[in-house]
Amino acid sequence: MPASPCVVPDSIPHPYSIHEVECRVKTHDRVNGEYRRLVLSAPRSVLDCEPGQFFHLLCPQTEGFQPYLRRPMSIYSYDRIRGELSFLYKVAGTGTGALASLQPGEHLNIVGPLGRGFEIRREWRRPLLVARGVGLATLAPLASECARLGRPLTAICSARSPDLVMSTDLFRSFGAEVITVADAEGNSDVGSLTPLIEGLIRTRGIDAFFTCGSTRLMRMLQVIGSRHGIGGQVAVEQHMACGIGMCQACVRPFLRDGGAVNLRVCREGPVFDLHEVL
Amino acid sequence: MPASPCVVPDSIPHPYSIHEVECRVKTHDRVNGEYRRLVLSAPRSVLDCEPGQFFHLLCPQTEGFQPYLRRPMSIYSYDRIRGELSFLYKVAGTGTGALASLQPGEHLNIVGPLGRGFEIRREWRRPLLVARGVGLATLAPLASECARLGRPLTAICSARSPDLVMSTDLFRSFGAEVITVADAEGNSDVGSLTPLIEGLIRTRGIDAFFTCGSTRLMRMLQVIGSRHGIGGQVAVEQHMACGIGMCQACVRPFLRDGGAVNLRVCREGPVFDLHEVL
Amino acid sequence: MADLRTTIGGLTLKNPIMPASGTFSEELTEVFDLDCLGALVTKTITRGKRSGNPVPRVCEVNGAMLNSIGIPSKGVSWFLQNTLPLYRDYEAPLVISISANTADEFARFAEEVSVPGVAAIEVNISCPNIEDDGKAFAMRPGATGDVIRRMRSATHLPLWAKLSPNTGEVVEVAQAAEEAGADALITANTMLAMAIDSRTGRARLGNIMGGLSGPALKPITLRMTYQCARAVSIPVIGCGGISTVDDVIEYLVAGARAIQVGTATFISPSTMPRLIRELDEVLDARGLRSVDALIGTVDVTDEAVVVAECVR
Amino acid sequence: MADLRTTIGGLTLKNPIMPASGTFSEELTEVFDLDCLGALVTKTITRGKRSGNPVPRVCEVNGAMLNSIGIPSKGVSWFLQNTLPLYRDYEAPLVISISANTADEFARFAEEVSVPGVAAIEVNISCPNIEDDGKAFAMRPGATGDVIRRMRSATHLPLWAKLSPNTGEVVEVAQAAEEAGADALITANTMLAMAIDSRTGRARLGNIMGGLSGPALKPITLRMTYQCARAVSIPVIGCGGISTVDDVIEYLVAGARAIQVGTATFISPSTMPRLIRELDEVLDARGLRSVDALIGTVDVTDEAVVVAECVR
Ligand SMILES: Cc1cc2nc3c(=O)[nH]c(=O)nc-3n(C[C@H](O)[C@H](O)[C@H](O)COP(=O)(O)OP(=O)(O)OC[C@H]3O[C@@H](n4cnc5c(N)ncnc54)[C@H](O)[C@@H]3O)c2cc1C
Ligand SMILES: Cc1cc2nc3c(=O)[nH]c(=O)nc-3n(C[C@H](O)[C@H](O)[C@H](O)COP(=O)(O)OP(=O)(O)OC[C@H]3O[C@@H](n4cnc5c(N)ncnc54)[C@H](O)[C@@H]3O)c2cc1C
Ligand SMILES: Cc1cc2nc3c(=O)[nH]c(=O)nc-3n(C[C@H](O)[C@H](O)[C@H](O)COP(=O)(O)O)c2cc1C
Ligand SMILES: Cc1cc2nc3c(=O)[nH]c(=O)nc-3n(C[C@H](O)[C@H](O)[C@H](O)COP(=O)(O)O)c2cc1C
Ligand code: FES
Ligand code: FES
Repeated sequence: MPASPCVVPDSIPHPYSIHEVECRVKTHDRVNGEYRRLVLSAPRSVLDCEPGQFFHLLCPQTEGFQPYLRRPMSIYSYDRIRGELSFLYKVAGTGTGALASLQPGEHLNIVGPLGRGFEIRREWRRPLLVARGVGLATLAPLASECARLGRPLTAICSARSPDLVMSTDLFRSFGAEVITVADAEGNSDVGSLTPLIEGLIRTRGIDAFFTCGSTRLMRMLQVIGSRHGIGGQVAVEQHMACGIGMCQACVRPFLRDGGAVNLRVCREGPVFDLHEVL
Repeated sequence: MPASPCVVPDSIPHPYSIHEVECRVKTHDRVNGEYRRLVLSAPRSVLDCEPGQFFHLLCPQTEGFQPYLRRPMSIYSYDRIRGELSFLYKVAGTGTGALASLQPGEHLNIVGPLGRGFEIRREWRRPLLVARGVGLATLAPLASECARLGRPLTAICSARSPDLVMSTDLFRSFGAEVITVADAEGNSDVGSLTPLIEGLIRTRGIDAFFTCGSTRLMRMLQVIGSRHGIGGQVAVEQHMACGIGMCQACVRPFLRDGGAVNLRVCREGPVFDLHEVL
Repeated sequence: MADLRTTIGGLTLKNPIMPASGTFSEELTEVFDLDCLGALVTKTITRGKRSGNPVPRVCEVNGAMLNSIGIPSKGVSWFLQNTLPLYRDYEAPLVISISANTADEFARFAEEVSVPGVAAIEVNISCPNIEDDGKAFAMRPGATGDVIRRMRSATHLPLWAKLSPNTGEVVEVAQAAEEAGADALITANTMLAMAIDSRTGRARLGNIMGGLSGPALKPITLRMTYQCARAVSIPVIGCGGISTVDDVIEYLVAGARAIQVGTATFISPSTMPRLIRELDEVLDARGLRSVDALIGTVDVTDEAVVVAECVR
Repeated sequence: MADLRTTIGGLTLKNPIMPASGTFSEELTEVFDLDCLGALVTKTITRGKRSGNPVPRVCEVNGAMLNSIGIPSKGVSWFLQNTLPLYRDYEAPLVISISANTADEFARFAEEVSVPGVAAIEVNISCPNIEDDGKAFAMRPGATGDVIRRMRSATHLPLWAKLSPNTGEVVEVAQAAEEAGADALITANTMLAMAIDSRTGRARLGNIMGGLSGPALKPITLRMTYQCARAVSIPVIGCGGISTVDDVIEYLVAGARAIQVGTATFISPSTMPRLIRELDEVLDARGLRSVDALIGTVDVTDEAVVVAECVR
């Protein structure tokens, strides 16, 4: 009797879609005072990703930080040809604090790809991306996908101060028209953004919203969307344990079929229909 | 009201005899396949040691080993002038496994000096040291002290094989006559050692035994000592938690005033009268 | 290759490794072939629909976690229609964990889930007994015996009673379950605990208190496993903080005939297949031919120096 | 500098930090000036002589320890003659922890130690009650109330009852102690646990089972502190796994009026003075003028997204 027929070494391709792999750190840089970009060398098996999906990271144990649970992190970029996977993250607490200590050449254990990513529906021809803070990380691969699908793209990037607005060059490289706003400049509040976006709907014919990183902006887009009959998608966050749908830790209430249902952010999300988020 | 009048920074000399200090690792070398020598740069406050005393080491947390309790370790040498403290240890398990990863320049937190060391009584003029394995570490500073007090010294060093017999040069440098025995050579058992030692009593006038590292050798010396009216001392080991006398973890039974009493190895020991160990 | 089989009541498992309730679901099929497991154990279900507790439902503490998921459930008919068929093609026996508010409801529920495809019923008695002031059934031998007895006459499926570390009467509860006809015991569920964010002063779970699981729980549930394995003659299944093959061995040595892996699967979803492989390797390395050779072999003789009888 | 004073029953402590019984003795005078502490608490003593348990008496588990020291004791007269005088010159109040086998013996013992120099009696009711099948007093409200009531009429000293995490009736035991006249509660003693050496199959304590202490215990005893602080009006003293100032704050926020430091002193003998200094610093940094401003402030309101009431 073979003792454990199921144990397929990860080096051999197997038919399972979620993988636990050790990845070597290629580069790990500060993007600005708060954010870091982590580039991993990743096997082909985990690079069948979609924009909006995430990985669950086993942050290292350090002298100062001993995280126990994994930490969810959106895919910032994935490149099958170069065998690269990257994350853009903000140092927030124990887990990301430990993550920040990783040096090139060291290894990181990741599980993924996980969750349901963005869907660019056929009828959505002129998408508007509205990102705040770390939401930029989540929307970056979507911008790349829009470029690939030949959708002219407009992106509003918001942050506390102009120097914290990231990745605008990356967005421009995907052909996006980029508008940056910042709290410090007084143009990032709902009162300023609403007329700006309604202007874009008129001038650019925006017909879909994609957003991540701010509940306030999501609510604003829900209001504008209802007014103009525009749909879209949003990537949301929730505390997680398993990340793959087993534990029910990460539920939030959503509007489905006229009623409120609890859905798992890690499984039914993290991307949801803009108008179903309660 | 000053909030915490008692908190004397360790840089300021204070009247307490047990100190918790961070020491820098000067050197850390393999002595042979099993043993390592760790030399620390230590402040003057912890260098008022006696041979036979020990320190309680907070072994580091590593990827593979996460020790929680401290580990007791005999002083192998202390040098007030050079500000040095050293340990000779065998890699046994979690704690010593973690200890072995310490690199020069890194720090180790130690508490001590602890316990009651050896006493070289006035009437003990021709001591014999009998050490096995790591017991050599404990007896080394005693050899140095014998040299300082002008006691001609004989030392029997025992190990599994001749290449594991350590520190014989060190003992010789203290003027000791060194006899090495090894299991592999068939001359380290009680049957061979007893006549050897009784010979030394006759020829050298041995009048005191000091031993550490083997219960079997201790029992042998108790027997020989009783026969010839020779006293001595032994350093014993026991599992410890606090190391300073508070928790009662480290007790063993000893013969005192005609009855068995439990004494704390960390406080009343680790050095005890040869004939009182039960 | 050693014989990893173990027998729990009437059921022979091909190895002693299975998931703990609430830490496993069909989604794990996307990580490895579930058929390598000794058994499959579902999240606890209730007969009616329930929504579970407010978020945050999990938080981490010193090398362990707390959860207050509660028992969100889509109800029994949804389960029978939608979940059960998912497991039809696996040969690993399926164990259904169920919970109810009264002994009667437990019995009726047991009857309802006694359908083809279900190999055993795990009885989650850590839920409040509404007929006993909301005290969990598992807190008291009387309430536990009562539930198991009523279920026993309602189903012929093996009944596995899952004990709680929150009671002061572990052994009495275990014996009551055995006497009432349980076929196996699981030691144990989570321990009631709490965490506060020292910076904000907020309780870190939406439900304030929750269950401790993971490595910190192990010394407690290992002790319960030892206590129960000595006190009853039905098999005991160890559960609590298992993540390494050494943990598995310790539970087997303490007397467990099988073990459940919970939180460790969250940290590494491939924990269970790894443990099966490593257990096989350890048995081989020790020259043991079967798992049975380890079970209950804990050495408690006292070779150590005994302290002096009298202190002076 | 904030006001660190706290009041436990009739006793005002200059700060809320004190040692836990069994993890402190006069030897600590060689590490720092004991007078910086809020109080001094002795190892539990019994009236007669006792030798304690076989070795090994301690072992470590995942970031925590187990002990089965037992209660070696040199007896009451030795204590009064030899130990008590050692503390005469300290201004920090001395709390004597005592244990006995029957409620009567507890009462007689309390009377005997009600002498000048003793500021309060800590009642270690985690010991077996020989009149109740060896179940520890702290397991049951009845036995706990009984002990405290008899002691209450035997001494005028404040009585601090030390609760056990091993009972399923924490709140009931706490209320029984209060009703019987206890002046404060300590939450809590160690949790019964076990460790096995997976290599040798040997129990790692000479006594097989022992008490879990250290960081792994904290979520459990913090929960007990919260439960008890809400259920009684006498002060609660938190104890279990405290080693950082965040731990201290969490216990205060949960409702403790003081805290005890146990195992952490073994890991770093200067833990207590460090915690006193750091607590002062944290209060200052937060602009709080006293420890009182933190006590019982835990925020359990639910701002979080509440899950949908119904699952479909
Ligand atoms: C699907 C998803 C994608 C994400 N993508 C990114 C990203 O690309 N870049 C980025 O910087 N951040 C992202 N986040 C947020 C990121 O997971 C948290 O910042 C991180 O978990 C914080 O961990 P910590 O230990 O540093 O902080 P702590 O505050 O110490 O965390 C304590 C606990 O709370 C959890 N937690 C805290 N904040 C969050 C949060 N916002 N969401 C979920 N759990 C949280 C942690 O996972 C941990 O278990 C994402 C979150 C989710 C759910
Ligand atoms: C006073 C004293 C002086 C010592 N001096 C030396 C020395 O100079 N060189 C040296 O190599 N060793 C010495 N030892 C033994 C050394 O303390 C142990 O080898 C070490 O604690 C093993 O820890 P570990 O985690 O590597 O092993 P593990 O087996 O993983 O230890 C598990 C637990 O058991 C305890 N333990 C295991 N063996 C012993 C032991 N022999 N004595 C006490 N506790 C033990 C450990 O401290 C730990 O708490 C001394 C012991 C004592 C009591
Ligand atoms: C998120 C989570 C959900 C759980 N849900 C259940 C449950 O529904 N029913 C049950 O009997 N036990 C449940 N448990 C307890 C586990 O089955 C297990 O008894 C416990 O976690 C201890 O094992 P571990 O330390 O390996 O996780 C749950 C545990 C966790 C962590
Ligand atoms: C070695 C040791 C001995 C103990 N002895 C006693 C005792 O005699 N009486 C008592 O009430 N508690 C005793 N305890 C329990 C502690 O007082 C404390 O309640 C427990 O250790 C939890 O706190 P901690 O996690 O800070 O150690 C002892 C604990 C340890 C570790
Ligand atoms: S994190 Fe476990 S179900 Fe989503
Ligand atoms: S180790 Fe604590 S008394 Fe010796």
